[in-house]
Amino acid sequence: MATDTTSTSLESAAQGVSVTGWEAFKNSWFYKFTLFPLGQIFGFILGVSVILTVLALLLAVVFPEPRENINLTQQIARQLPDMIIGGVSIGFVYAMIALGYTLVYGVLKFINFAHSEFFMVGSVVGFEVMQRIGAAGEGVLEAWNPILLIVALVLSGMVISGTLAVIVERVAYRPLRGAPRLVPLISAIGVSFLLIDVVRGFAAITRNDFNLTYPVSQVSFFQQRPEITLTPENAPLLQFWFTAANRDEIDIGLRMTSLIIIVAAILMLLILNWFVNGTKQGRGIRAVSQDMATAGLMGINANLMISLTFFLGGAFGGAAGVLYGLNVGTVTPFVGFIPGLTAFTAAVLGGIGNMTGALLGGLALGLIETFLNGILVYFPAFGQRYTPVFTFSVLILVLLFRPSGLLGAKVDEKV
Amino acid sequence: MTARTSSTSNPLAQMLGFLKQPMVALVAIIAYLLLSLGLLIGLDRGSTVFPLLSMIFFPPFVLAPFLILASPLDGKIKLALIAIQLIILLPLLGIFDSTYLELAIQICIFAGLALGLNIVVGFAGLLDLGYIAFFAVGAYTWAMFTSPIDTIFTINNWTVSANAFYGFVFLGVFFAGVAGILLGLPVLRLRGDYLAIVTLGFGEIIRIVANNLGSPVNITNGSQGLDTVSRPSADFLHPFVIGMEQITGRPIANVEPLAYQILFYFIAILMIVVIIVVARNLENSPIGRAWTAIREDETAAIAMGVPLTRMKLMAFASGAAFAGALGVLYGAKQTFVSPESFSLIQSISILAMVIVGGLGGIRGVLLGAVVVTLLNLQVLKNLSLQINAWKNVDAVIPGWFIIAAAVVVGGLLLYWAYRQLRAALKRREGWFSYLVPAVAALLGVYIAISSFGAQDFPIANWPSQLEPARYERLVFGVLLVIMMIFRPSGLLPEPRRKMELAASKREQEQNKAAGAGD
Amino acid sequence: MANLLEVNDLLKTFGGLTAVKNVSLVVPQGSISAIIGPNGAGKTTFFNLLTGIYKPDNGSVNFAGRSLLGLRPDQVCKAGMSRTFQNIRLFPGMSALENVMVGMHPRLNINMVFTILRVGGFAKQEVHVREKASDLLRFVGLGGKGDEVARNLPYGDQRRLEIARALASDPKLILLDEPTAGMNPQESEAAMGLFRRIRDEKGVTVVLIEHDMKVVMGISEYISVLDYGEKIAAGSPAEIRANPRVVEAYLGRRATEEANKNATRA
Amino acid sequence: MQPVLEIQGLHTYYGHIHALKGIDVTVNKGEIVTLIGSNGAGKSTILRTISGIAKARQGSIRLDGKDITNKRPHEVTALGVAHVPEGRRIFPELSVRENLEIGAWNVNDPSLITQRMEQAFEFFPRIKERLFQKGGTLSGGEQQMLAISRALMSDPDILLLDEPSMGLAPVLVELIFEIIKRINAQGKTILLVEQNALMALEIASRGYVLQTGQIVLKDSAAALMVNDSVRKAYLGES
Repeated sequence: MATDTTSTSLESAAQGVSVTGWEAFKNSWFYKFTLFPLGQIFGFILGVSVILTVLALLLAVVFPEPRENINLTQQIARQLPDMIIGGVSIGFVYAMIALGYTLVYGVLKFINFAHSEFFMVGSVVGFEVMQRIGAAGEGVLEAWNPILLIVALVLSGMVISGTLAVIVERVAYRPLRGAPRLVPLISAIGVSFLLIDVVRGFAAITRNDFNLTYPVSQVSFFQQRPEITLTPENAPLLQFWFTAANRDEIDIGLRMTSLIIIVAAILMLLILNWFVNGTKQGRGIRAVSQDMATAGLMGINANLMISLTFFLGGAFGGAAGVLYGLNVGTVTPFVGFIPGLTAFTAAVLGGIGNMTGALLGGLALGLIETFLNGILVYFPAFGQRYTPVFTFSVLILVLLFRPSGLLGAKVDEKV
Repeated sequence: MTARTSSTSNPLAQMLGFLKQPMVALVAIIAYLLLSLGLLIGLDRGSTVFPLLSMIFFPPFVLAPFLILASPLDGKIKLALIAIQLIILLPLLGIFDSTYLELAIQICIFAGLALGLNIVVGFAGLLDLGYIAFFAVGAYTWAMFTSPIDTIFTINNWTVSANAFYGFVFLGVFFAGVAGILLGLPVLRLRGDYLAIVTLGFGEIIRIVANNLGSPVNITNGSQGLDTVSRPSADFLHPFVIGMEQITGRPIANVEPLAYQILFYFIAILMIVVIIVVARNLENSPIGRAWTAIREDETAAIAMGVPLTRMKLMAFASGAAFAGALGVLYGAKQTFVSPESFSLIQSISILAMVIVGGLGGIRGVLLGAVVVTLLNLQVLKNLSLQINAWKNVDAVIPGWFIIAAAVVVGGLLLYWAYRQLRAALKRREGWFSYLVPAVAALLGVYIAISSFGAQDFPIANWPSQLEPARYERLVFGVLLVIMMIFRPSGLLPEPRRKMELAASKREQEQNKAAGAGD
Repeated sequence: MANLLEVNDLLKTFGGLTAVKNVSLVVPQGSISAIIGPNGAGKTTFFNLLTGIYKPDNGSVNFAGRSLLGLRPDQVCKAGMSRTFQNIRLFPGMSALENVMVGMHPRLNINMVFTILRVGGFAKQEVHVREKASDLLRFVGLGGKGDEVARNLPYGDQRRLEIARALASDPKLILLDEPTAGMNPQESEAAMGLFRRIRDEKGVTVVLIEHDMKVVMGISEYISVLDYGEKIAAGSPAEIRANPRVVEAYLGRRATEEANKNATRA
Repeated sequence: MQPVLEIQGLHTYYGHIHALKGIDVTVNKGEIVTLIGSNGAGKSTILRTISGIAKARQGSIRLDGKDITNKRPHEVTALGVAHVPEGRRIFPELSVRENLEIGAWNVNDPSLITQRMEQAFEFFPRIKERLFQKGGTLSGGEQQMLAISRALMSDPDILLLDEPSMGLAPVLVELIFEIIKRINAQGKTILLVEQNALMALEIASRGYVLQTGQIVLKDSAAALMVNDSVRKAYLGES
């Protein structure tokens, strides 16, 4: 960090006191870019999980037996670990996509409707790369170091989606800069439609099919399912849980792909946070997002910063696509729409333009979704097919009561 | 452009000047109408290239009203000419080939939808991406009450007779209007892009709900949709159709469907006329001015005493009401209603019509509706048909033709891109936008030459996945992007919008300079 | 003179920042008053609170015998309080005439059926709207410029058009937010004349926010001074000039001297 | 005297509006030159064209003899022009320190950045007290101070000031002008656009009077101050 050397002298100069102890720790690189964001992530997960569990249990109080022989409290208690892990992993996917919306919105103040397609392209690229590696011969995929394989897939998804995002910005958005807000939004809708069909055409020519199934089954690493079994012996404090679930032990099964998403996403989020808040380029992005013209007067090449922002957003979308593809197995050129919409909802929920908000929104929506999926099964009148309706209602409710999202600053328009 | 304005010695300009004389114009238009009609009637329906020719000859005929409107004729004569074309010539053509009538009905329905969306987006500036939902409300209103499928309506005998159709048009207006208000109420506080995404979500919700209301109580029959929806009686038209058969001397195989088509065509035309009148009356009124004010500066508008919520709800409700009426018509015409027909792509295609024609202007929106509907329902479809027709006769594209076509098309594109690129480089901005088509052109030529080479290409090898009809998304996408970049005010811009966008071009220049585009 | 507007203990905070702090003031019917104070002192926020754009946290606003609290901006406008903006906010794409016509909205019959079917005096109303809008344009000195698009008007004309638009709703009180900002001394002089005519000919009470001391001292009968959201002084121009707290917080030594010089000369 | 900035025959358009109609302005080293004129006369446009926000159709702008016409804003800044825009334009969500660091975008030596910050604090001690606050929380006067400090961070050859007194209380205007004078006294060349013609002419050495995109008068500041038409039109005397 170039500016870190200046910081201590200035801070002490400004405050007239020597910086020691907690204050110094708070300003340290380790705290600002590792400990604090990690704490934030775990805090969000914990907070949202607790709130949702309480809501679910309240529902169980109202409908103790939604279907015959189904005790809702018991079911919730049994499914809880699965719901949380599943929710967190999909939540990270949403958060990563949401970051793309938020970054671009922060800089250009428009919703990049085509962003969901960068995610889609990422997922297709991940498939292509994995397929091609696997096509080299039987056992080739298995022979790769799984971590290296994941890194290779994610990186290829990031590079291609990021580059695509930069090209899209230059071709379809830059000429429209400063036009009325509807203009770039409509252009983005056009780009979105165009990308879907281009990828579909590509898949149709090369594979004559556009259901693209990741060859995950060829890699035994991805099939692993680490399990932890909680029993009254190893977890005596959780007795209430065993009672609620009416079980002697609880298995916490972890799908390897979920674990991959969680680890990869946390790493990438830390890097992004450091980049935006801790580097000169990141400061440039923030300056451009606040006042583009003035940033230019300060010597910042605003276009470069915008391209950089699009690259970051696209790359994160692409990475999310690859991870998502590994997790769900099959992707199509249409795969971007629902996660894209959900991630957009997440961005808005958290407060669009606010990176922490995107993270919170993504995790919250992921968890809400898995909780709904887990519980709505027992309500035949609704069922899981209404999950999108509910998640979307969440967005509308939030916007009604907090038009700028959970963490968005409440801004009264300057008149 | 320059040729027309700069020199009168230019032969083209001279001819245009000649055509400006009203009498000449009148004769020319009548000749044009008769010629384009004659070409269409005269087509050989058995020919291999019929889809292609039909695709080429039909648009000039349907677009004639816009030509008439642009002519230097007196207003009343214009109206009379358009009326003759729409009320006499087009049905006449329909008797020869009912697919044209079907197309015309579709165009009318979409034109009506586009006009309705234009009230919301064009007049009031509220981008609604879930507009098709109101169309669905209208269609389901009629379908649920008349389909014999075992829904809650049939079981409880809530069904109505086919002749309730005309009443249901108003009921559709009412229900869709109410739906518009219901949608409007929670989202009206949102601005611009937020509104767009939330309306999109609402549209999806309506579709998901319709898709799932098949159980536990069957209301919409879920994803299977409602079939055998009633149609209002067209019996009174049978004598007319039979009469036409005798006059034209063309045997008509099936009187009943044609009578229905004629009926629906006239209902659709009537609806369009009503919608145009209503839209115009709204535009030129305090309500229309309030909408413009809201669009241009919401805060100032409310401070000047314009009640935002009420005015926005009015926009939503009136836009939705149009869609409701058309939905009832659509349900009756198709006799089948399913959630499939009301997807996001439909909302986007209607938006594309409004944008392509020119946001805010009624004539422009109509033009946009005609162009986009033709593109979608005729051009793409006929290209697919044409490919299949060629497949059936084992046609082969000669290798030299592929190369020549690639070189010519690629070359033209390259030349255009080169010229734009040079100008853009001089301005030091926007060059990248032209680099991409240039590279694409080179790549296309390269692929064509390398993969087809001197070989002939049997059309039978054309992959069915690549049928043009499947790529409507691509077409809409390209259309929207190109329109936004090169002509954001549309083909027939409304004067005020033109100024607005021209001015924004200026701000754009400043902003771009600030961010310094390259 | 009766008080047209009475504001008591008006409070507004944004986050931790108190923008307007327990401000009370009265505006007598038929007066011209000014609110002055440094930038960020809460003057515009005060206007926004009066017109319903912001909701006050505490306090009361009584206008022409009724409370304005809780009313939306359009309802405030209908109640007879109209305004202009610090940064001109015309409807840029509409003609000057149309801008004024929009201003008449709260006094019109807005009815869907009436509009679509064009029945029951719709045409008559349109004619009336047009005539009255032209009259107002003439009143502010924009006669003959009705068809020009607002954004193409010169800066000074835009300011005057905003005033015409605000007058269109037949207000009892008009709030002018820095109406002479960016004008040269000659233009300011003319604007002062217009403000007087608004009061004298239209009978509209005027309240303005202004930085130009020449305008403030030259035209207003009452001046209130805001600083950091608080009212630190109120009174006649002479009283304000003599108030040491105002001089220190806002006017500065030199400006006061000049103002005194001008005052003695005039 | 050697000219730092030479503008010759400058024409600038906004869309179809001909905003500058052939402007010639020279600023010599160490001078304060002021541009006065009514709103819309094109004063700000001159500054905006110099720094590349507005594009010149015709004419040339030279900085220390190098042509900088129609370069992009960040390139112009890199060449030694610092523009304090109208309305201050502080980055509201960045801290005061980050604002200053952004001002030193093209400076890569951390010790140099510190050194320049200290210099700025000498002019504006208030800024130092606010170092870790967000820019948006500063008062109008403080923001103006920050805007000037930020511009000084690039150690420019010429400082373009656009309406530094705008919207400030009279008492603060005096302070800001005082400091502008001091900055100039330390050797910075300044081109000042000001609505408050009286104050501008008091600190400037020379002035140009603009009217609808043209220069109608140029002279030493002292001469302009006693010029009858200037007094009538811009100093508000009758």
